[in-house]
Amino acid sequence: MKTIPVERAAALIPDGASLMIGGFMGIGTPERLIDELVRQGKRNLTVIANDTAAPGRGIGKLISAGMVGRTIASHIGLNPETQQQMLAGKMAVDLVPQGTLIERIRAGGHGLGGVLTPTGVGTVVEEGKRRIDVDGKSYLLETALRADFALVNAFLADYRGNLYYALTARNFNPVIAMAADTVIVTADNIVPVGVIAPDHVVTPAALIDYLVTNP
Amino acid sequence: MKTIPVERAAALIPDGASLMIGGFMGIGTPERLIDELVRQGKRNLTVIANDTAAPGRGIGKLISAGMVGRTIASHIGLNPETQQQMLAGKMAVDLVPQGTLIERIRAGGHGLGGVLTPTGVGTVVEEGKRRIDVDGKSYLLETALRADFALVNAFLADYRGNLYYALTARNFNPVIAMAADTVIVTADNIVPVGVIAPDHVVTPAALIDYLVTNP
Amino acid sequence: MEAQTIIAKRIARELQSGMLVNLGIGIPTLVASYVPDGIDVYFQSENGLIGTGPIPEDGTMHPTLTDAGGRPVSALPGACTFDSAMSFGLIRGGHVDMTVLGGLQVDAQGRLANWMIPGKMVPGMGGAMDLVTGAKRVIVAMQHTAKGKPKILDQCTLPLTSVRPVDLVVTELAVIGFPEGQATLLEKAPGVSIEDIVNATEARLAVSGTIPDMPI
Amino acid sequence: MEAQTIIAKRIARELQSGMLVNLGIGIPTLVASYVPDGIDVYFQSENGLIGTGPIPEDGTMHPTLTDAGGRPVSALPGACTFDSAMSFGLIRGGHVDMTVLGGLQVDAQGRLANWMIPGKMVPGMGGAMDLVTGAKRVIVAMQHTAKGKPKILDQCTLPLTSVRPVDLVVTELAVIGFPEGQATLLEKAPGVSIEDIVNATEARLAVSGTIPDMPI
Repeated sequence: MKTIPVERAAALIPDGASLMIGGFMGIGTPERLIDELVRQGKRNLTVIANDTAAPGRGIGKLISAGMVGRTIASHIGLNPETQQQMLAGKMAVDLVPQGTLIERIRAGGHGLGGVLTPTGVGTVVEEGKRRIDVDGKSYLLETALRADFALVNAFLADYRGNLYYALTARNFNPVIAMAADTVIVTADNIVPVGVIAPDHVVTPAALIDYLVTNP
Repeated sequence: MKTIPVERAAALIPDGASLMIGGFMGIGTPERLIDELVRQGKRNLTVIANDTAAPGRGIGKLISAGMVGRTIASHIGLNPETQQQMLAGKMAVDLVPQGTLIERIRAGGHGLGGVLTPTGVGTVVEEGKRRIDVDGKSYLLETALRADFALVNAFLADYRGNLYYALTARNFNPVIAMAADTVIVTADNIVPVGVIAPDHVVTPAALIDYLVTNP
Repeated sequence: MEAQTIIAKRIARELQSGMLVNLGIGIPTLVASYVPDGIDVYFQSENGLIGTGPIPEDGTMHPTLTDAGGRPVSALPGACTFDSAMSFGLIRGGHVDMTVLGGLQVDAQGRLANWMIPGKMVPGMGGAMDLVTGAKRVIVAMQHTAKGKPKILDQCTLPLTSVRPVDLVVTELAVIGFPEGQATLLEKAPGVSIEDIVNATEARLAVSGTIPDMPI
Repeated sequence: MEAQTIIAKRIARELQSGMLVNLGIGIPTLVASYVPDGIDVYFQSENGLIGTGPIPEDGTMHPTLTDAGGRPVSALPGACTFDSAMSFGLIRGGHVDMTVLGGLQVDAQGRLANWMIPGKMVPGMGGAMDLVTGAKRVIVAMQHTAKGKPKILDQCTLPLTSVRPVDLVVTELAVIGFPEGQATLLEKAPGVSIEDIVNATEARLAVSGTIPDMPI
């Protein structure tokens, strides 16, 4: 694990990279990393996240800046710019049921090839997927999802990289922290090693590659 | 959620029931429930657990009492009585890789039909299972596992049933608490509602059916 | 009484103590305002919270405690938080006793369409597909018609949310269930005639015996 | 030096700072005693702990903090705990950089058998199958022979733990790798001849160039 300033962290991410980004309507999104990505003017990113927040907020800033070529998300309803770019053919959007999206990411992080879910059977979500029956019940095979980078926000990090999340800012963060080749974290507070109780660490330090220093 | 004495809790469990039991080598096993099951002389139980502990300890007490007709576990090496009963044909034992066992239980609790795992491909574990390829890699389809009862031990419970686990006594407990029709909990300490911080609750109260009173 | 108030008050009477309940956005959210006295339920917010409380007073909010729309909420004593995998484990795994969702269309068997209008409105399904597939009981809260046109149809023309039929549709006119896969009139709003309801419904409605008034 | 000390000391030299390491029971456990100075690794105990520390002093133990054998351990600053699904997510998901396991047999391609002797010893695979399948690097720590018979064979006669070949076998005689699916002698213990090693090995061992002594 290395501790680096936000400029260097964002510079690690090349144009065209796939990013899993934590947050739910912007809550728990690593806002400082997003701002720096916008400043550095990345292009053609793939964003995997629950939603695209709203204009001016979290992932919404990447969308507004035209930096996203593809979005994989469960909900884009609160960001009209995402819908406009999608309908205008400027950005590809894959809509995935929220429970399926988080399980696909979890599978990617946990070394599973996929999971069988009943969600989406018989709907348009089934298109192009294998249907598998187990004990007479039908499921869709939903395959694992991984990314080049995970951009994670935590409430507390220690200087080794152990992470603790606050309340509903947890959401996708601990799950994406396992499913990317390189994991970059911003934390609201960075504390000495040993002061987060072992039972309260949600993401083990061993999963983290870079911790962004606070200003 | 109902709070009941251990005698009544154990009395809910009929002969022939399937039980998921928390604990890893007895650490985190609801010992008082086990003792009461032995006292009530249950018969022909199916036990689903990581291991069968050791004689005189945790699940080992059920084995010694001859109350188990079938065990599904990942490891029985530290309980010679389990091995003897298995080799003598007195008890059926299904050995499952530990990571597969916990994922099958999680799938049962999370409404998934199963997961695809690379573990066991090409070994005797593959026998009778479907092999499914995803992106050129082979996986076994491991199906969901559920039980009639989950017997859970927590370090803290509040009087509604929110649970907090201590250190390595967590293990299978929060996972089985989602995968059984009826969930019975013993807790080392029962505390007023509201004193376990929301972020520290691992198992939500809504999952618990019965909390065993402390003496 | 406003249509949405009738709907929310009627659905609130379906709540029972100890239930874990997930409310969608829109009319469903209002149900929380009409929980009957003496009934103690857990509300789940799918962004990772059980024990959602009312909007906190000014000066007592925190940006890390919000509902699924990103709006500040409070947490009741005994609340707990978790990640999205757990949140949808609760939903898909059948641990949510009841969900209340908005609807665009419901078909004669009770199958719901509520997540997109192709080419026009594509917000995404969010958690709706998992909720309809996994919750123990699914209740649709919607107005009976949209711009005068029925929303309870022979067949949905919009993409389905799930093939699993919902348990109950509650509108400002009626309560409709789907016993044996057949849309059936269970209750009518006070002062509304059965004919009014049948005329506002495209799907054939089974009507038998005396239809009681909705308790609201 | 005892056989198991040679093995443990040699394997300890494979450790690098920042690695997440899982040690099996038996000889592998000893590796923790020989971590080189200046190397800072995380040890995972698959019952749900990263940051396993030494056996605590008398009077400072707690029954909820144990290793995978149920024995009391301590936790180092920065330790963390988790449930078994997370523990095996770390293992299966490739987050464990290195695992050290005991072995009953290894075949000429590096495939390990270490979890049962049919009809005789059936302890169960525990976490071994997941570890061999999922860890980034798998090292087998075992004596070169058992009762004078080779354990590195053309073919394993015991059930395999995984079809994924291990990366390194370290015995008291030799270090053996499997480049291009072929058992290859990489190092020999000080004072041991290549002939000794070849004679104690059933699998054909590739030997080329000068074979260095094991650094221990």
